[in-house]
Amino acid sequence: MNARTQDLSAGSGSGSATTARDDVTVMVAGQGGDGSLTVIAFLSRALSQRGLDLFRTSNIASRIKGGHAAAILRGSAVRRGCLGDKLDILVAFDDEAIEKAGPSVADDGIVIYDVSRGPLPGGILPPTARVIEVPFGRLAVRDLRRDLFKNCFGFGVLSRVMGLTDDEALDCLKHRFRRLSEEDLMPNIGALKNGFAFADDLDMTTDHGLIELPRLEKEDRIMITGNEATAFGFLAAGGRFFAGYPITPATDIMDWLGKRFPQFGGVAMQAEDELAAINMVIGASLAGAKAMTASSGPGIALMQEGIGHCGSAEIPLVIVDCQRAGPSTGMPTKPEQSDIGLMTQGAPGDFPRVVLCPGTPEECFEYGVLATNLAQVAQCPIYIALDGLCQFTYTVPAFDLDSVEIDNGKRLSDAEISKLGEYRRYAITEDGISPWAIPGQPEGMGLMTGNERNEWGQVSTDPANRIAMVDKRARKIDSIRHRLPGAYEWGDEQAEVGVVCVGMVGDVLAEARERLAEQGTILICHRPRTLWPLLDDTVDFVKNCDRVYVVELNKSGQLAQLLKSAGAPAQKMQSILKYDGVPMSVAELVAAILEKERAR
Amino acid sequence: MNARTQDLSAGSGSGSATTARDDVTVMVAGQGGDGSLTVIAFLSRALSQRGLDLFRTSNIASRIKGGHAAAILRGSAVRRGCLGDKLDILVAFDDEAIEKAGPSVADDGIVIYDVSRGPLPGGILPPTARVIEVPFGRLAVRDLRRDLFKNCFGFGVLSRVMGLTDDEALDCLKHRFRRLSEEDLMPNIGALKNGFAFADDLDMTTDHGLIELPRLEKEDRIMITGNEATAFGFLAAGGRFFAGYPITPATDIMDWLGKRFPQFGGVAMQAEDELAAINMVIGASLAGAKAMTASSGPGIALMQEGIGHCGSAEIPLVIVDCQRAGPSTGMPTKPEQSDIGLMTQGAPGDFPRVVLCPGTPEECFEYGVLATNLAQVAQCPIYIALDGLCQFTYTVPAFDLDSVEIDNGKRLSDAEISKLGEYRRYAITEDGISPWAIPGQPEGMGLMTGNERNEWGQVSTDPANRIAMVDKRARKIDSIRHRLPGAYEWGDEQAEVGVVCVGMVGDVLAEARERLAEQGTILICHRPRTLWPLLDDTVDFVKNCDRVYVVELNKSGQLAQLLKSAGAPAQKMQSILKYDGVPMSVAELVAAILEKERAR
Amino acid sequence: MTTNYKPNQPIWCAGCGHFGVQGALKYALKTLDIQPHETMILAGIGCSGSIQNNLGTYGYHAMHGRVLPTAIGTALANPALTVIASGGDGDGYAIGVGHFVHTLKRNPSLVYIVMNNGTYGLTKGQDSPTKDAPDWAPGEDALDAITLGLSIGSSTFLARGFAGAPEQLNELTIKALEHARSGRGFAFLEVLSPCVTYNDTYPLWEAMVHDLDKDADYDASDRTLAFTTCMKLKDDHRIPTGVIYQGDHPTLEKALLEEGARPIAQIDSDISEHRPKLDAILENCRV
Amino acid sequence: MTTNYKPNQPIWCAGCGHFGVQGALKYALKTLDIQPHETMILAGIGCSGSIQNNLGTYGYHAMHGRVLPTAIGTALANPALTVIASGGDGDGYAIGVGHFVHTLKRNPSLVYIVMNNGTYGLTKGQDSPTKDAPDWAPGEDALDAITLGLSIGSSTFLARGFAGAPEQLNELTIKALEHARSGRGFAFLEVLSPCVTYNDTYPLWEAMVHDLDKDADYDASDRTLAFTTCMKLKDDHRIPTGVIYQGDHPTLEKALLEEGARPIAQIDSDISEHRPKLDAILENCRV
Ligand SMILES: Cc1ncc(C[n+]2csc(CCOP(=O)(O)OP(=O)(O)O)c2C)c(N)n1
Ligand SMILES: Cc1ncc(C[n+]2csc(CCOP(=O)(O)OP(=O)(O)O)c2C)c(N)n1
Ligand code: SF4
Ligand code: SF4
Ligand SMILES: [Mg+2]
Ligand SMILES: [Mg+2]
Repeated sequence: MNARTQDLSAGSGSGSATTARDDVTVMVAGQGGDGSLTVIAFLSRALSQRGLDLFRTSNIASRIKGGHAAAILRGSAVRRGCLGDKLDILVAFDDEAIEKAGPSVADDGIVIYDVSRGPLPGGILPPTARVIEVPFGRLAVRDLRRDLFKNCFGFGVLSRVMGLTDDEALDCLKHRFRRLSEEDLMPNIGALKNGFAFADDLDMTTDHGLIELPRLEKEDRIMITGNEATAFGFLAAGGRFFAGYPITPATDIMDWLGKRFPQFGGVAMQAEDELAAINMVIGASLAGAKAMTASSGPGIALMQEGIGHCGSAEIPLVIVDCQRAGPSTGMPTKPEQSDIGLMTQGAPGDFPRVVLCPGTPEECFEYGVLATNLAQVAQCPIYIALDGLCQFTYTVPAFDLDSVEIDNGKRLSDAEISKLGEYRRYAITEDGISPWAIPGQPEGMGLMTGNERNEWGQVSTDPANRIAMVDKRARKIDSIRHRLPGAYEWGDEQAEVGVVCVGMVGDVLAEARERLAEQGTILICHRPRTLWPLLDDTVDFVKNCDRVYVVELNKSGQLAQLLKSAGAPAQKMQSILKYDGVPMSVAELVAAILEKERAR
Repeated sequence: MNARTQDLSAGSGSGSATTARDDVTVMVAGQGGDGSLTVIAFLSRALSQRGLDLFRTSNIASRIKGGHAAAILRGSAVRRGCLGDKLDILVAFDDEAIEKAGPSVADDGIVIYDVSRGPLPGGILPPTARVIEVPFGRLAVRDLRRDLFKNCFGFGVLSRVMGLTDDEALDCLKHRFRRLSEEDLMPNIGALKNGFAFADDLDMTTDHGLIELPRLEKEDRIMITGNEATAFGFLAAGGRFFAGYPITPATDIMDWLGKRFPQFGGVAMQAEDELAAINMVIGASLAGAKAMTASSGPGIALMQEGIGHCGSAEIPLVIVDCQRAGPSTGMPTKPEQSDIGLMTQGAPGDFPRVVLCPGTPEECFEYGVLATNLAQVAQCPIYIALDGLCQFTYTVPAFDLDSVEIDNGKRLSDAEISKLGEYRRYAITEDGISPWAIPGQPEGMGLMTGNERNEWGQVSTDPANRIAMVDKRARKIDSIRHRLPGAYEWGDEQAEVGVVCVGMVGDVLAEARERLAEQGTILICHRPRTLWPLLDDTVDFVKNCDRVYVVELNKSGQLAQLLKSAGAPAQKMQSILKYDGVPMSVAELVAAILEKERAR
Repeated sequence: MTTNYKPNQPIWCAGCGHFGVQGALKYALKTLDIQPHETMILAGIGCSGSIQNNLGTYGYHAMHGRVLPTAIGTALANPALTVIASGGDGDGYAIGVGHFVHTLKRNPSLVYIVMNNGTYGLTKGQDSPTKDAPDWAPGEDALDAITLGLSIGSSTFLARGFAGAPEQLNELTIKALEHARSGRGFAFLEVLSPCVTYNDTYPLWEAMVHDLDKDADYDASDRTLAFTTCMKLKDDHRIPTGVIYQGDHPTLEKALLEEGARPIAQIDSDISEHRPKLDAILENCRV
Repeated sequence: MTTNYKPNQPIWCAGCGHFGVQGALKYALKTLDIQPHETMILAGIGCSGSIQNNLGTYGYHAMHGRVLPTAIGTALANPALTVIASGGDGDGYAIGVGHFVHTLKRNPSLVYIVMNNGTYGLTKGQDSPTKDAPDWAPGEDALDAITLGLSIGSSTFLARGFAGAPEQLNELTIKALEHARSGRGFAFLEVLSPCVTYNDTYPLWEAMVHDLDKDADYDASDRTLAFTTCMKLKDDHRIPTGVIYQGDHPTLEKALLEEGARPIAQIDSDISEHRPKLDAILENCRV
């Protein structure tokens, strides 16, 4: 075997002794076909079985096929919704992986490098990192006839490095390949075992890995992305119609529903464009189906006319905006939080709308349900604002399906209609919401339009009617205000310093707060979960703090602007902004807050 | 003659004595074909020749043809950009006109009613108004064989009522019909003279009208709408390409340019939709032509993707938004100021943009020029926000064409390019603006894209490059900030009470301020003329006042939100809102301010 | 007995062709005994886009150019409805033509009536795509929506009527409704519907129409013949009317909906039947 | 001597049909000796939408589906340029098909190359409008852009090539460029350009293509024959390639631009020549 371990028993202090870790970040990277994602999937199973909480993200380069692909997994005893600052372990299938990810390896990190394609590039890794060089590819071809098996081989080595038992490692393969035939499974297991043997030679036995992970109580958990959780919520709330048009990173939602709808009688349409998509959704919705669309920046822009129209014509609508780095086509695979202005202010005229903004998969699910209900209840557009969280994968407690309640609002039954005496589609009511019949219901005939209209739906420009109708529509928001999710707040109530953020930044802030607390900087944290209407709790929060940092992933401070426009005092707020397409790290946020605090 | 004058010598005090007026509001109303607009056009000429300033608006009902049409003209010694509170004179061609406009007639108003179609409806006009009943229609048919001539007949009576000389009246006809043959002109003049004769019988001779208008010095004036003035500015600044799609009230701009472009070599395209329109404009602009589009709510919504794209790809673009009552199709013929959020925040992502907001035709012209220049200079989208002013007609001092300066920004000549050594389309510069070659120029080849890109225009997601590019684009706004029009401010600098408004509300506020001052309520008024970026002078204005009323034509207080988001203290501001589609009147605004002041 | 909105009086100019379309639609709905509550009329924006207010059915005023995707959404949500999309030539052939192509391609069982007047009536008379040699580009040929329809392989019903030929129009409207209601697919009916105010083509079209239904040699099931005939008539400055093409092709709803299933428009508040399926999805997410 | 961007290396998967298109375009530009600085390549968004970066010309990356109106704007602003619009089938036939119809109708003198691979390559393999029996509605027929083009009376050049037949493709690209550059109008060239990753149709198409240029009986100036031939070949599961139709029709630029006038793209900073005209406009506004 021409493997070589470098610094294996040297390096930063503890030699080859096993380090106990309850928080580990692992990256596997290589070319598109190298199986990096599969290795990370194996590892996800293993760490999850150990009771660790997981957070996973992948990084697929813009090259269309092939090109560089990396997957990163963090496992931790405490739930974390972001990556660690540095890579504790890097499995690199080629030199490009070292070049790209090398600088992120921790000083005491471990690098498993496939030398099959060439030697380890020098000068990139921290000198104190431990490097294990293994010719995965070559060995897989030699022993198993296919380069393909190198992922199992690699996982064999990796599992030993991480102190997993052989049974644990085997279980991961079997779980992942549970739909494979015994015959197809065998060579994979062979490769894994070759990996074990290789590790044995390096003296990494099961009870002598380089890392020791805890075994924790395991609650009932699932692993899911923000997109999937949102789609799931919609489905659970009775969502049965979806129309969309492919766009990164929203397409997942169409795919997810497309696969699951048939057994529910639901319809997922791939439209010819976003204009068709939103109008198909409108057509289905006004006919009575619970309907949703999803898109990202350019597509959401194209949908603005339709969204405003729903606000006017009082048509239920759920729109998911999977925000990505703009403006325009921008950087389609990179997350950002820069459609806040668009969602809250886009489309001409004044109309009622809601923008929900989840920060965890549980909230995605919950707001998927809530948005579906609110759309029916308030008969207006309800946005769900997602960011990078739409593509991140998390372990979370299994969703509580028992908690799902369905609210059809003021939908009328046939019997109710026939008792009305008179049916007016846009009847002016105290709560602004008009009882509603759907086409097909006897005696429920009405007119729907985006023009200003009287109670019957007949076009009218009468000034008094106009005022009554605008006010009616505006009242809807007051009627549902009590159902809108308030902010999630945590930290020290006595703190002078407040921090506000939304979405995917929440989990970063959670960890940053802990670290800052250790260093003596005490924070109170506030994550609004309804962006429109912005609720009083957020304005009050700013008022009650001595100073507030508003952390967001965009250039212009759109969240801060929103807060100010709702009445939060401008002089108390300072922005911390990031807009390079890379999620904010805990270390960055800690540094940014400390810098601001020091500059006072 | 079966005419009858009612209360002609009775009424409010002064009997049939002539009242001197230096401010008069006249409405002419009837069915579509009745010629109301023509009568108002005659009158415009007459009053303008007297040196009065004019303001004109028309009210065309939603009925497609026929239906009710009214035109209103205000003539005043002091320039006024809005109507008087009440109608001093109403010329009504039918009972519908009385029903609709009757309640607006002043107590001492004069009503000229065509009884040909039926008797005067009772109980609508103020009892003290003077009514002159004339069977215009019947007499026109009897004497001149055509109902058509009733407008000239009516104008004959009207001119006597208003104390115009016969020569003045005749001049109006001749000016208006200057392209008619002598033969065609004759019956019109006949009708006019019949009108005079009819007035003679009522003892309304030239020097014995009911109203006496002043004769004032007349400066060099033109009569123009906001739309026309904007288009004119664009043309004067070298604008040569326009693409649009018909939509009320923006179509005028396409028409105006379509008629005048041919002699300038310019091209006005009617596109198949707004998406095509904005992209045609983009295509022309990136090729080097100065290009503009115009639309209203629904169309501006459809253009959002393109507008954001120009912000990203750094393409010059002028967009006129003729705001109308929304949301959605709303009330297409009614003005509103409710796209402020859309223009300042629409489209995904962060990008540099400017929103100019004129309040007079002079400013429309000036900003038409400025927007065309700024688009070239900053290579980004420049909005011109219009409201009802786009369709109002005003007399204003003739535009000063000598003052038009053309700025092509950093457009490179062939010679400059060949001296560069290296041409990078998106070269990072201190002011954020990259020197620019157009296709066709030798050695100027470059790549343009809405994706994030490096200096050469090659797609890049490199984080450092991203930051550099976002910052570069943002710097453009700082580079042109000094060229953005500050607010127009007037009133008493010592006043505690400030009032902020934009666009067409400005002239209403001007008059309201005068009236309030007479009553002892002293105001300082502030009309921002750049909405994005909102300039410091506006924030400072709010800070410096004790309290500020923000007056706007929408439901949600979009202007107030904008002020707050820029840092104006929320607690100082109160909104005065109107959103019924009817322009705010001076009396309404006076009452609203007084009410707020009393409620303190 | 619950009362509903009183159907509007048409707001069209006297003599507008759109009256003819409304008359035919009323006649056809009555003849086929289609109940107002089972009928959903969707219309675009334009003078034509007010027809949905006048017939006492369910009515919806779509965004300009978007009536077809909207109608598809409605038809899929509730296939029991008689879905009638309608609008002007500006609406359907300018801003909406992309959806027209894709709707022909999808072949959903609904009716689409375009009131073609060669102009944008509501916005006061700009030339539309069916205007020959329009102001804005005198070289342009008028768009022929029927030949366009013929070029799309999945189209199943393409017909043209004339507001000046009410009996034929009645018949064609009935045939279009029958085509869609019997689940054969997308029934497209263009009506030459002159705008007396901005583009009065009554005399012109009166002289140009050529009724293919009356031509015994004509076979409307032959797509190629249809195309050839349209081209020939065009060369002769004639406009073909009648059922120009009728054929069969799988429909959208057959591909997407389970036959006989409860329409998704009828929300089931009782979700218990779905619970096991939701549980299974959750199970699949467990790690 | 000023240097410019270094043309990009294509980012396509090995074997992607788009290489073929790029090769043909390069060949044709060279053969016709068209200078890079006189050439403007506009592309849509998709894998196809990166071709403009690779040839050293002026290049623009349009919004998804909007390359044609953009190209029209460019061509009118500067008719001296060789304007080449390009993009994928998703870009051109799904979101962009309305513009395609209207561009055929307007007949501007520019080239449009669609790389048809039956899929959305860049977004990872969803079915496109040219996919027969797509996932999302198995009943749907593939869109045939050439027959669609034939149905528009003002179309003047409709051709189809195949990335697997490079010589024919070279020829067709040259012909398309010549058509547009000689001011005959809109030259539409669809290229069958398989996506080896998501929809590898090389063998399928290899077997189906039928080169009409080689058919001596075929007359590409006969629109009706072209349509009939396309239909017949379709029935035989064949795909026609070659110049399928070429004819003459007034062009957009002829209608809108004065011949020989200075392109409006070349701003004249000296406005003095326009001053009298502006004064006259002002005069007309005086009351
Ligand atoms: C997005 C959008 N753009 C433009 C308009 C303005 N608009 C209203 S109706 C209409 C066209 C009407 O023409 P057509 O569809 O032919 O109907 P007709 O009035 O001739 O019956 C237009 C352009 C609009 N309502 N929405
Ligand atoms: C408005 C908008 N919607 C969706 C997208 C996402 N998108 C990018 S490329 C593409 C389709 C690519 O397919 P095609 O045009 O056939 O090109 P190919 O990749 O197959 O060459 C889509 C839908 C987008 N960029 N913009
Ligand atoms: S304007 Fe034309 S289309 Fe509109 S109602 Fe009148 S005649 Fe009909
Ligand atoms: S994904 Fe398909 S279309 Fe895109 S580059 Fe690869 S082979 Fe070509
Ligand atoms: Mg029309
Ligand atoms: Mg494709």
